[in-house]
Amino acid sequence: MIAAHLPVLVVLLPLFGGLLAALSRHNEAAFWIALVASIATLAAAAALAGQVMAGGPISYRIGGWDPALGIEYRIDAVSAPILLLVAAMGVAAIVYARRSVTVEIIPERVAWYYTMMLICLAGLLGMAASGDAFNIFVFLEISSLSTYTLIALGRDRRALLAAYQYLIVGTIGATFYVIGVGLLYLSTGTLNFGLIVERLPEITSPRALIAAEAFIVVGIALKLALFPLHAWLPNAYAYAPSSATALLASTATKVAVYLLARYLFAVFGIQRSVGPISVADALMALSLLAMFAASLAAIFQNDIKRLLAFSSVAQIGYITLGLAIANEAGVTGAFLHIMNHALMKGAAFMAIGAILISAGSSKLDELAGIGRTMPVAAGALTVAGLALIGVPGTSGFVSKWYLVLGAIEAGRLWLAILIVASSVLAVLYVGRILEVIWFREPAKRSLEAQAVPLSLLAPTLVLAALTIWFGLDAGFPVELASSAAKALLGVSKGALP
Amino acid sequence: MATPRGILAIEPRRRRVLAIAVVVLLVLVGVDFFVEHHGAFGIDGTPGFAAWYGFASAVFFVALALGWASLAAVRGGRRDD
Amino acid sequence: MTGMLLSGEASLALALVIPALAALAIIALARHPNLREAATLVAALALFIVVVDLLTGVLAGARPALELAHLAPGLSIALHVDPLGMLFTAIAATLWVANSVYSIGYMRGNDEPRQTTFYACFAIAIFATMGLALAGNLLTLFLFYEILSLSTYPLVTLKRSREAMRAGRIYLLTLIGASMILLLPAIIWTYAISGTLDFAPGGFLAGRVGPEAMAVLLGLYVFGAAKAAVMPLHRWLPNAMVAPTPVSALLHAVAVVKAGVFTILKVVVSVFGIETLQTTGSSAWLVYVAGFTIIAASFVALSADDLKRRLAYSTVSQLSYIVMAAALATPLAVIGAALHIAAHAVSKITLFFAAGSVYTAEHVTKVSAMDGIGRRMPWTMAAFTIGALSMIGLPPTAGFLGKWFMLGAAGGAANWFAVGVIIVSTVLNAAYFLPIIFRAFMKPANGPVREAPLAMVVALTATAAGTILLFLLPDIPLRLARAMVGV
Amino acid sequence: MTDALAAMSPAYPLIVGSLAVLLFRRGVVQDALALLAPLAALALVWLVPEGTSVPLQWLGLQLHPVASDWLARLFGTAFALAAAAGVLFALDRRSTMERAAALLYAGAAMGVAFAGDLATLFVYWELMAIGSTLVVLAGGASQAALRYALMHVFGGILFFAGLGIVAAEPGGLALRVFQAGSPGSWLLLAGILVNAGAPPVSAWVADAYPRASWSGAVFLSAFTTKAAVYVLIRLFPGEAVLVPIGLFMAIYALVYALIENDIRRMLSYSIVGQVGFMLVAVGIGSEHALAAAAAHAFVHILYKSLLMMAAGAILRATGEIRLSALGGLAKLMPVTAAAMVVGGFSLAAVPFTAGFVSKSAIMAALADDHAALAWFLLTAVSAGSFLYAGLRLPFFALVNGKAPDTVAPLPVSMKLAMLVMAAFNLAIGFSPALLARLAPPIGAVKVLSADHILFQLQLIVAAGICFGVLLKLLAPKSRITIDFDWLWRELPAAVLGRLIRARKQLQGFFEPVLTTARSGIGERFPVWAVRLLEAGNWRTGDIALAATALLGLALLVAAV
Repeated sequence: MIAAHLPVLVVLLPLFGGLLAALSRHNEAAFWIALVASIATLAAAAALAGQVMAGGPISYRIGGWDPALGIEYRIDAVSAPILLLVAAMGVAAIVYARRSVTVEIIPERVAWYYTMMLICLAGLLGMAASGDAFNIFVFLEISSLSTYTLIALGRDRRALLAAYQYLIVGTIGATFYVIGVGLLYLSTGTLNFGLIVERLPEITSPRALIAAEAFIVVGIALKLALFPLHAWLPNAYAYAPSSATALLASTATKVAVYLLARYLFAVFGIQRSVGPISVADALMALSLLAMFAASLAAIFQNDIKRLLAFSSVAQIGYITLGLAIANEAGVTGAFLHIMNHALMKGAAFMAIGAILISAGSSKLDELAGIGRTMPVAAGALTVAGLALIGVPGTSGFVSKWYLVLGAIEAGRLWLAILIVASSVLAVLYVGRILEVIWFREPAKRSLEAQAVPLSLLAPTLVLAALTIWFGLDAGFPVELASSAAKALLGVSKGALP
Repeated sequence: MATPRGILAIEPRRRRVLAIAVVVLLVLVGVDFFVEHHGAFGIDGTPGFAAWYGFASAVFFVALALGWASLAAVRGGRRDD
Repeated sequence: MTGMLLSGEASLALALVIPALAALAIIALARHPNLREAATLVAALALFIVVVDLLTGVLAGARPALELAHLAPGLSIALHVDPLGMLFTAIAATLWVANSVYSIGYMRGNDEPRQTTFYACFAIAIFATMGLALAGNLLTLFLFYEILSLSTYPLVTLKRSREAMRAGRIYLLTLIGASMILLLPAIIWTYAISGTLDFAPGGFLAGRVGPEAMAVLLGLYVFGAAKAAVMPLHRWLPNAMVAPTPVSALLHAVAVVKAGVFTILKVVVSVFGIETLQTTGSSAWLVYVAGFTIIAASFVALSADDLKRRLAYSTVSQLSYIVMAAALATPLAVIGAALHIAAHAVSKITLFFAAGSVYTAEHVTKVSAMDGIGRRMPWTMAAFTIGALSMIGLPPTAGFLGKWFMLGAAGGAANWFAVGVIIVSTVLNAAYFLPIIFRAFMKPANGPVREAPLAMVVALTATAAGTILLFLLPDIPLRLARAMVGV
Repeated sequence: MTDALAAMSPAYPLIVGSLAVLLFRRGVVQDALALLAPLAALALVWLVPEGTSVPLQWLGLQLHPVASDWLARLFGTAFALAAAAGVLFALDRRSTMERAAALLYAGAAMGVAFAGDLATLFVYWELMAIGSTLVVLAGGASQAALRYALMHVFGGILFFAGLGIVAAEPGGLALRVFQAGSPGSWLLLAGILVNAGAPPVSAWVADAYPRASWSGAVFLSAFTTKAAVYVLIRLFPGEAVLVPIGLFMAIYALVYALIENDIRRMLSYSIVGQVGFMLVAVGIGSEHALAAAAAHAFVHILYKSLLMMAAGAILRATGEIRLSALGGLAKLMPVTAAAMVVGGFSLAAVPFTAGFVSKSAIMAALADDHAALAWFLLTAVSAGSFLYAGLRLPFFALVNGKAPDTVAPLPVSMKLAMLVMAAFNLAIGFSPALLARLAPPIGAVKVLSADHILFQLQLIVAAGICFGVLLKLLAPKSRITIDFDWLWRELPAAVLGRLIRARKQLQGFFEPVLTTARSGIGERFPVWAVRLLEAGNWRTGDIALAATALLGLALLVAAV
């Protein structure tokens, strides 16, 4: 009974949880509501993933309406891993928030903060679960609005500015997206993905569709911080509360990437030429630029949160590069990296958050020798850093493996070398962090750092442990990613001529 | 008779020794005429061959050595000794 | 049947577990230096026993294997002993014992800071070396290769001085950078070509890729394994000389550079296959690159006044012997390469022990300041002499063994360039080692006889004796080397 | 018993003796051990049965550590005698290092003589290099010792390279006759020739030996070059290229010996010259010629040791070794003077000395082989040899000039050693059969025949007359003559200096360019690049602009 409604439950659970939390107005109660809601969501997502892996795509019609008229929720091999990931990261971020909010959020707003987290989760999950282009826009707005709030709740005054900037940029992105969807609707007369794909071959003049593609892709690119549209991200991540940063870094951009993959593979066709170059080539060029420029920028940062934020831009470059390679190994790599990067970056932001809470700074030069006083947090940061580099034994290695394999199978050895070359830049920025936190004589702040409560460290450690686990036994994520890749590549045959 | 100079200035004692040596050599060459030779190359079996060949060789090698020395000799020691 | 006490799988697991546990124990015993060092010694001895047991089995023909983790379809972390890996394992395990004894003398004698870090990271490095040597496939090898790079970084920077940190950065960036940019793509390329990464006797690339591509692939492997210090990726090694001597010994003899040449040799033997390389000629270019490195590094060593720097460039040169032999790709040559790994390990560790001993007792680091040191430290410098003779390749020292096979191979393959390189470099080796010895023994001493701490003297005497013993009784390494190429 | 003996190389007593000397550092015990070792070795030389010992497995090779035949015994006897006499001579020099090194050196040479395969031979060959280097080093001249060592490393690695290559050939490690044709055998030959003092490295002999101590040079003069001759007889008999090389060595050495001032340097050149004689004989390659070469090597060890002893005695007694600074020693040091004359005469092949016997055997072999050029040249060189060894050396050292007021007295042991060696020289001279017993094939040569003695006497007297006339020209002068060692002592330094200067110039040229480039990059690093790297500080408008631009671009491309 419940099982049949899982596709919608996975969105509704956090949504209602959020409402409840807002109503409770009590910090402690809000936390427990959020925790229960997020765990229930995770259970739902896991069940969905199990169903999809076992029995193929699930279609759910809201109110029983035909997809042509109503809204269809569609969970398939591509969206199931995203749901699972977002739900899982939601649990981790909420557990983490319990202690971090006491320091970072004004007490009166804590319940509100949990509400926003849940609603943001609902928006993100909705984007992944929905099979309706306009419905996705709605969820996009839900998640964006709650995200602005989450960022703005940071105590740093610059957080407000960052939230404002993100608000403007996000609105532009959403607007572009909705314009694109409108054009798509004009061409095909439907908003349902499945129907759009079905009707595409009938379209004789694709000009409107191409315009739709331009608007949609650029709109999503803004949300996923594709280079050079990434400039909002460093500030947002740097000044948001730690738990919000961890949540956003590991989910928001990932869902946007998922959306991009959906549109490019299923609707528009990634290998199609637009003018002199193919979409894939353009995406590849931007991805490479992101990998190198953002990594370079990361090297010169002094604030570890900003450093990690730039690193995120670069890592998103890997993911989009995997999509641009557009063969099975490449796309598998992209999806693997969506999941692996979420885990490692979540761990990294949680670890630096713990350090920030305890030592009062996230500045590199003030945290010399912090490894001595906070070995656990520094250890988690180290594991995450090694995964960012792609050291074997960490999950980052596995995703890089598939990306490089994809490049080589595509006959592009130079691309393989570029991929690994950019991870050497990661050696530089991770190396800087590691050198400072482990191999310098402790600075004043480091010596004064206080013990961190377990509830902060537990989710951090779980994510770090998963990063290593999936580095040594990647069977599960690889299975998820490769079925997602197969699904995407399978439908892309039906794309535009 | 002018006194010989330079390398030919021979003091009396050496002159006596030299004279004896010449006499001895002459005697040896003389005896050489009366022994049976087993020369392998013809000329080396002729009496007195060793005498003139030996003298010529000695002069030749002295000349060669002194000539080389005048070309390749340097005063003083070696840099890395 | 195989004469082993433990099952092969148990031995494999223990070879990894013992050093890992040792690292934990060392950290736990940080506040009790005597217990901490005892932990190191006990672990080293235990590992030695396990490895000897494993060796008995391997010599009897056993080839135990053990899968540690299944990464993804077709990719696994797995151990699988082969003769070459066994040889490296045995070298590293044996030298860990010697180095532990020596380290205790050195670290205490010089009152070095961060000794717990030292012993712990050393144990991790041994752990990585065991994994690398016993690796059953390229992925496992790469994994442990990287662990080795990372675990030795704290050792290189142990002094924490500006200079040490700089050296550490160069060290890490060169090793990780090269392995990421070149070695990893090479491995993935290999996987893409053949669909497998499991080492196989005779290699598995034959016929799957053209000669030119094979040459490129080999280049990626050779330069990717920057631990082998083939020029121009050799700068990290002399830079890393700022570290304390036991660390240098680890880098030069026990683990790090050996891991580099081991990787290259392993790839040549068990991935490409020497017959394949021989018939395609894909490794011919490498003979020239390695030959250049041999000669050029020798010239640098000749002009270096700093003793450890001279030794470092000597290592660069000696490593390229092994690479050159691998590039010759004949059974005789790779036997020579394998033997040279063993010979260089035991002799170079002797040289570094002696250098550290001189430093501990006299704080002398320059060759030009070593006048008469041999009269004051006769044991130390006698050991140094034996090590140096081995570097030159004179009998009765171990260095003779490898050169013997390499020369035979080079001549047999009519590769006169390689023969010439060996001849010239041997003379150069002598030219930069003999003056040290002559100076040490012939110049008048400026003080009384005063040896380094006993532990150090014991260790360096043992390795010097090993250098001669290896020459007299080369049977075990030779059998392993022969089994490696199946002759 | 015989089996046990068959495995005993005569090298072992010497090597054990060397170690024993190291262990027993003081006094009579060490002396006794040092003397006993070569005598034991001598006994073994004759006790070890002829033939090859049981093979030994090592490094996958079949080794024969001991093999004996008349040739090995001949060289073994010479080496043992030289070692014994050398130790006796050096008994008064209390240098454990030199003594141990000398015994090791002798033992290694002995090992070469009795090696039953190429690998064993090489091991002893290298051991010989180590031992001899230590002997040179014990004299205190570490630079010269270094050059010596490097030269031997060079020779050793050439030999080694050749060995490594020929070992893979069908013959394996067996001692066998090579033709210098394949690269392996060429390398082998080159390695042996380095030790023999052949051009272009001949100069190492005269560079190193005179730098040893007064006793060390005695050992040095005996082993290395003769061991090389031995190996050539074994491996390259009849190798034609040896004839010109040997002739060159004979003439080269004569030229330098005639103008040399340092007695021991002169004697060192003389070694090269005499080895040249042997090389010619080996190059001829008939059974007779090979035996003659071996016999000459034997005899050469006897008289060259004697001469080196005499020179050492002079050095020890006067502290001086330059002819130009010596004179009139005959009355002060009669034994030494006698030794020098006997040795010099033996070198110059004056009848009734050992040198006459062996050199006659060589000349006879050349004549038999109709090697006219070699015969005439070597006859001429013989005459020239008498000039320096029989006349110039004794005359300027012992007769001419002002004698020093006093000289340090020599210990009995030194005198005894010289007397013993002189006695050997004369004994063989009067009874050539003694030598023929060691080298059977030369037994056929009739040495003490009237025409032969007459021939040699004429040659010598004629040379003597030449010396008498040209006495002043041959007077010793303090100077050095450029030799082959210029190649490795001066040339590299010159080249290196030039290279360093060139590099500096190059740097001077490029430095400004590089500096400009560096600062240029720093200064002109494009503003947009900096802006990109600092994306975190973009204004919102910038991001919007970028997005719009991208969209515009996409639409533009699509519209086209």
